[in-house]
Amino acid sequence: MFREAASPPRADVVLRAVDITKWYGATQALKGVNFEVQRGKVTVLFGENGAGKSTLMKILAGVETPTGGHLELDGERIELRSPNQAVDHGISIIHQELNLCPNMSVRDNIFIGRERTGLFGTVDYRGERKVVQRLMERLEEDIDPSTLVADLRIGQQQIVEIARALATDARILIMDEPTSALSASEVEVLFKVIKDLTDNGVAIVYISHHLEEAIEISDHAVVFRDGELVATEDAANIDLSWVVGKMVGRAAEYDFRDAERDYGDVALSIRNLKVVDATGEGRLAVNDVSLEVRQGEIVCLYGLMGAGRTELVEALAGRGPIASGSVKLGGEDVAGTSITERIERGIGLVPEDRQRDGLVQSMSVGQNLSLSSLLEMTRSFLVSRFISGRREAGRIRDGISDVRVKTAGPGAAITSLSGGNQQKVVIGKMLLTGPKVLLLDEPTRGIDVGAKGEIFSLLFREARKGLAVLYVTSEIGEAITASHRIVVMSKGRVVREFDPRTASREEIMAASGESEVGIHPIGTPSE
Amino acid sequence: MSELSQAAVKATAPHALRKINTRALMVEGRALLALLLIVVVFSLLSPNFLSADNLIIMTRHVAMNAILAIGMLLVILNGGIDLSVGSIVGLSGVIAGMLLEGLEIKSLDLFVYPAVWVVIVVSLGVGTLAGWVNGVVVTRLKVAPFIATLGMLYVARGIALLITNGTPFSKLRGEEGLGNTGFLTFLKGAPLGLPMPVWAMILFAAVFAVVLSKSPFGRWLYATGGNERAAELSGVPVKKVKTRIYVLSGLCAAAVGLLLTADLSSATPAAGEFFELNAIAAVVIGGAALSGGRGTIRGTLIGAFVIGFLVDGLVLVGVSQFWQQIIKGAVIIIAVALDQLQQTLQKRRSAKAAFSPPKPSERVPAPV
Amino acid sequence: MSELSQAAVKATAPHALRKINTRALMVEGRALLALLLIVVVFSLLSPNFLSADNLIIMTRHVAMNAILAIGMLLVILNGGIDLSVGSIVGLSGVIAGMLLEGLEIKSLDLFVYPAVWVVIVVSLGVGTLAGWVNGVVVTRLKVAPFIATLGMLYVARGIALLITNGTPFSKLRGEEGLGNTGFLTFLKGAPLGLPMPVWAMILFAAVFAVVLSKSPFGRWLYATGGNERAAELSGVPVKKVKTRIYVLSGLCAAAVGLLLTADLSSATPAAGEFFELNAIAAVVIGGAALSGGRGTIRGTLIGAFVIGFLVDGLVLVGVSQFWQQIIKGAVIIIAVALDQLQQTLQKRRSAKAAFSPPKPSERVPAPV
Amino acid sequence: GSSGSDSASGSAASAAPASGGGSAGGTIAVITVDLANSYWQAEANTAKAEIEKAGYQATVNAHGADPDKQNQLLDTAISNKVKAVILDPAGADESVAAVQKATDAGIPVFLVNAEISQQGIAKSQIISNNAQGATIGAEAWVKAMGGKGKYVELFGNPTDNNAQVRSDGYAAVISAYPDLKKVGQETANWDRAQGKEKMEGLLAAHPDITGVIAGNDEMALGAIEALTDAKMIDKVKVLGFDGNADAVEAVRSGTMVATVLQPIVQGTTNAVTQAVEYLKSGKTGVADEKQSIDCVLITKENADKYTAPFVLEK
Ligand SMILES: Nc1ncnc2c1ncn2[C@@H]1O[C@H](COP(=O)(O)OP(=O)(O)OP(=O)(O)O)[C@@H](O)[C@H]1O
Ligand SMILES: Nc1ncnc2c1ncn2[C@@H]1O[C@H](COP(=O)(O)OP(=O)(O)OP(=O)(O)O)[C@@H](O)[C@H]1O
Ligand SMILES: [Mg+2]
Ligand SMILES: [Mg+2]
Repeated sequence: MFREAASPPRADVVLRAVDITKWYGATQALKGVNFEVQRGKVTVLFGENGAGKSTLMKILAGVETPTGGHLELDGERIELRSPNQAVDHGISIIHQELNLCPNMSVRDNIFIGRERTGLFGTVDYRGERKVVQRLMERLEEDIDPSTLVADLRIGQQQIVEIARALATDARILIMDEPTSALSASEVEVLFKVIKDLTDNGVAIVYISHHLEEAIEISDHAVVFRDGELVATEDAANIDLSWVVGKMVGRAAEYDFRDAERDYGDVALSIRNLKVVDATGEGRLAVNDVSLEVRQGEIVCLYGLMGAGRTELVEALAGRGPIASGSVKLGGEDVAGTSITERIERGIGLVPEDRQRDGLVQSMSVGQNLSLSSLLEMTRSFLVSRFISGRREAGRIRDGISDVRVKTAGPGAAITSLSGGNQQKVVIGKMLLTGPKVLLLDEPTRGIDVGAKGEIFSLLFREARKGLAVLYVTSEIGEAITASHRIVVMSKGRVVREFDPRTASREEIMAASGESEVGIHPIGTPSE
Repeated sequence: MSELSQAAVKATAPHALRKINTRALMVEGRALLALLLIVVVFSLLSPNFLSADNLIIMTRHVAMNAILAIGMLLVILNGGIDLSVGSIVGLSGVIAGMLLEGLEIKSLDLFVYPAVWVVIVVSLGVGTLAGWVNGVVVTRLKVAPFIATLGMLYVARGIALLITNGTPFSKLRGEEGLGNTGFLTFLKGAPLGLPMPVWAMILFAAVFAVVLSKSPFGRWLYATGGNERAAELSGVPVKKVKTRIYVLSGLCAAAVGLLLTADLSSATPAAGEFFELNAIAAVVIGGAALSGGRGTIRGTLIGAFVIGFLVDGLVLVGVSQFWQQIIKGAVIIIAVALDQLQQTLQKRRSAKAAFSPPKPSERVPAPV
Repeated sequence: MSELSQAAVKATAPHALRKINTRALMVEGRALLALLLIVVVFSLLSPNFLSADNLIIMTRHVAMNAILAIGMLLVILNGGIDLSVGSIVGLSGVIAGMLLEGLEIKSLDLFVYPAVWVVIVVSLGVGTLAGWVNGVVVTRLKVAPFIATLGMLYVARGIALLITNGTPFSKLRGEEGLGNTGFLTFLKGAPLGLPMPVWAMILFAAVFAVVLSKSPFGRWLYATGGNERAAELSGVPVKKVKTRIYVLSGLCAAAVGLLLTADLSSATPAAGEFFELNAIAAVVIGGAALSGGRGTIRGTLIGAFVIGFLVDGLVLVGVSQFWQQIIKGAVIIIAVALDQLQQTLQKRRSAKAAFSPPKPSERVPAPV
Repeated sequence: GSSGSDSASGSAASAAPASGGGSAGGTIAVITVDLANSYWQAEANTAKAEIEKAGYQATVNAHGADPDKQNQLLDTAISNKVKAVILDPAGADESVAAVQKATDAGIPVFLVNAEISQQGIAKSQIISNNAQGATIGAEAWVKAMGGKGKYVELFGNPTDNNAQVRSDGYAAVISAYPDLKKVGQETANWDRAQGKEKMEGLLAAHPDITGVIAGNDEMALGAIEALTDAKMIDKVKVLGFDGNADAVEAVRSGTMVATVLQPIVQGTTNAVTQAVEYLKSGKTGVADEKQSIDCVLITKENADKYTAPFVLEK
């Protein structure tokens, strides 16, 4: 229908996808998509969760094979049966979900399957190591090539993914949300890298739900909706509202700062909290943090990667051991209580890494939703309590509609959902426990603007009912537009607090210890 | 597909129901298929195979393995494994034997003859205790289940041998005078023509089927098996669940120990050697994933029947001892391999189906 | 800790070096600790324990298990397990015995007496073939390794029994006239005073240590064990790697089969029963994770020595058979549990360190 | 002496059914211990041959000394409505219930090689006299030892009562010689590999021993391997039990002082004969249920009379 996508081949088109359709069982992920990648240009894909972006990228990278349609490289028809074939054609990809071997070093991860061999076909570790060091310099990260990936923060792991893709010297480089765990300064570096790649004629395909960021880097914008390519436009004539409009089909609510109102009494109070670093190098990941969150207040915890926000919220949830300090929940100390007890008392965490800590992949959407609040769905029968099918089904249905999960039904496998929808399920799970204090670590990571809107309006709605929210974010725009108070952490300490209505991006970033970053503030619709 | 989701299904849209039942069938279908095949083949080869008596006898043989397999299923659902069940069978049996023959208390030099119910409770207790130790070693000392239970395999067997000093206890009748009779008569009885082990199997199966599909504990078990970290953050008492399943597995083993002892009218320390292998095989043939999170009681029972009927059938038709082993091995592999085959076929079919326009029920709701 | 990153160490900054070595030590340290403990205790209990002769004998006992354990390590690194090694030991031994006693070709009714090297090659080949079947069943039929190799455990044993029809082959000397002598003299020899099995162990250990730490294959193996999907997406030929490790494990088992046959001067079909358990125990005591991706040859060797020295030591000091089992079980658990203990201590220490006044690096930037 | 008369009666009896054979028909189940062991191989093969000679079919199975498996095999035999069962029981106490069950089901059970702890259930129990065997074995060994020296014992599977019986039999004789000192004992579970490994351990602990008594030939052969490797074989006198082919070979070559032949072939033959007789006439034709057959000593002198596995010509 949108023929402009399949315009006659131009010289600078390297890769073209023609009439691609993809079925997963009964769900159609792609409905006849025509898509072009141009030499030396950055093509950015926009689209809600589940729009089909990753699916198309997987097809371009030979990970998935299309149900219909074909690919053309330099005008010639090609068949991609495996990732290796794609790499041989000069196509490489950074996957949306991390794909690393935690048991191996950074260097090993970067060269797995593409070993540089020396004499007698033995691996040339020195050579590889040099390459990695160069890559890390290029990405301005000081990660030692021989550190185990398991010891890296999720952000650093994403850097490794990027380095791996760069190591292949691809002509076409696909980046599916490469920055979801990166903070502004690293994004800045990445963009520099992308710039000189494109100058060398490399074609980039870029996907991100950080819209300003994406718009800034784009040469062409392509918008997906429900498996169809609904618009292509040159970067020159697009802006945030255009993108959002095309993606969602309506102007998405994007500013949640609500009228001044006085909050309830203190729901969560933290005093001189110290948490020891997981790596066991005797560092304090959280160093003497004191903080109060009141009922109905939404506090945003902003900071750079490694600021210790994850450790903080995990310690509050009962995951990490608290070294010292006190945590009071509605006046009573939660010291020494288990995660389970804390959830019962009304404090729960939506974790940073949904695949590892959020979802039970072997279970259905419904079962994931109800997992934390099973006990409220039981009826006592004879000796013990059993799950009431009706009650559970009811709660699940509410949960699904509350957080607007896009799914075939409560019985559907959780793995069949797109990243964003999976995240909504994790949040829904916690909300079903009826928390007094809700902790969220990067809750909008990998979530589209529409869903972001839904999630935040959800949080604000709950807040008005008295829920206290403390959430971690690395996205400055989000911090400003979706919080009552911004707490900036750096190197494990709370360094400053801001009122989002008065504070400016620059102030906040500076406080977080970020070097003056060059993302020229494309105003959010509100500005 | 788990019992769970079946429970969940009852509450979900009908199309989801259909979808999931086919899944359930996919997993257990092959086991059923194997079972049917075995029954057909052997009843053709031997007229006696399907005789009522023989069916009851074979079912009694199946029962013991089935009970072990049920306990094993719990452990495997959690992603663990329990190699010690065989030894626990031996140990609890020996304990029962020792108590029935009378306990000598040196210091007071008198003999104590506990009542039968005491004997049963105590030996069940011992098995449970051994299971608990497994659980603690796994959860607290963080030892891999395979190793923890491998250790227990040696320890429990060693203790059984120490107690008996190698020679079995055989005076299990008890004496009227001492009021400890009835152990054999009770456990060897056959109410309504079904031998005790069969009743025990039915009981265990029924109870645990309900526990797995209806109780929070069951759901937690599937969750920990699926993704332990996530389950923990969701407030599932992971450690408690883990410990409990080993305790339950120990209990099942102890029960089998008692039944076996009664069956042999003698408690030998060697009883139950290598039972664990058959139990594990039954669970996996029944469609459980050793990685955890997937498996059902029903499937496990079918698996147990597949193995039991196969072994007895081979003897019945007079296959040579050596071939029996080869065939058993082959069947175990094939029964599980069928799974893979089926799933590939399944995929193909659904892929084809996909080309027909999606039914309304399946169209994804438009974004709000 | 992977050999890889150890290899890496040599090339990294000193601080990284320290870091990684501590890890390596953490994993293998406890095994070493256990070994030292065993040596000390037994040499105190028996003067003969540390005698040169006894050390050599014990090392020969260790060697067989060590070779199996090396093959097992490969499989475990991949996250699999191989229960069939014991049966393959028996099978390859029997093949060798059969060939040495002479192959009767009915049709031509003549006897063929293959040369010794042929015998060795063929029986190694058979073991390797069995391993290959394991690999194919696991990779192509997607059967869980535990089940696939459990099946092979029965099948291989059954075949061995069929071939021998139960009675061992004992005329392994061969005859000058037939030119098939030397099997025993070669495999029972002790060049430089070290028995053949020990040499074999050294050879296998050396070769595979290099393969694991220096070859792409080694890295692929650790990768597939660590995160199979990631490895596949990075273009690692996952299936090929998987198949190959089972082949290699089969090869190791076959080698042990030959050594054992020579050792007993007779090939019995029952040879090698339950060897798999000791092999697995050795690997895990050596610090490998059954979940895959973690483990080293060095650790595995230490693990094998722990078990071997323990068993022989208990015999040497004359501990009762029953206690031997109990102690063996306990040691397996404890040796692995020490790991956990160490890590907790590690954490404690670092926690303490954390409260020492912050280093400059941690000082807070002055608020802007 | 006694062994001679026994084997005579045995051979006489075994001639009988051949004539009356064929008339009968039906299956007789043979349940032995372990077909991977030449001793029980001989037992099974003899039984099969004799049964078929008498005109019945035979099914052969092994319970591997596992009473539960034995139980199941007997159950299946019952389902199969076999005419009779020739059983080498898995343990004296553990087997009572199983035999009882078969008998209740109207299937006569004839025990060979080992006994069960109750009489009046099986039709006949034909046992090789382990105690007597141990005695003659020990006597020969003591003579070879010259009545003095240190020795060790390899003990069979402790859950098998024959292990104790033989050990006691040895002890009874040896106790009369104060200069014979037992310095060690290890369990090697009837197994050759374990026999060797344990022997090597014992050698390390007691390098000065001059004798080894083993509960069976497999363990003895393992010990001989160990001694040969240790170059001590000509200093140490080894005693075996069972009389399997390898052991007799060792006796011929002088590495084993003596082994005790269990007349398993003859015992099995008698069992089948009595079974066939019972099926015909309802009587075994033998006075008492428990019949013990004496074992025969095999030394260098009579070793070459050993013509077939477990058969010693007179
Ligand atoms: N393996 C799979 N099995 C079944 N359905 C799938 C699978 N992968 C994706 N889908 C479906 O295909 C559609 C597109 O998924 P895709 O991951 O491409 O969306 P996306 O645009 O990448 O979303 P996000 O922005 O959250 O990453 C979704 O509806 C999803 O449910
Ligand atoms: N998985 C991990 N392994 C080791 N150390 C870790 C890990 N995660 C975090 N840390 C340590 O804790 C500190 C803070 O971690 P983390 O980066 O998660 O905090 P954060 O502020 O949440 O950053 P992010 O934005 O990535 O979540 C880091 O300095 C890092 O050294
Ligand atoms: Mg995506
Ligand atoms: Mg974080």
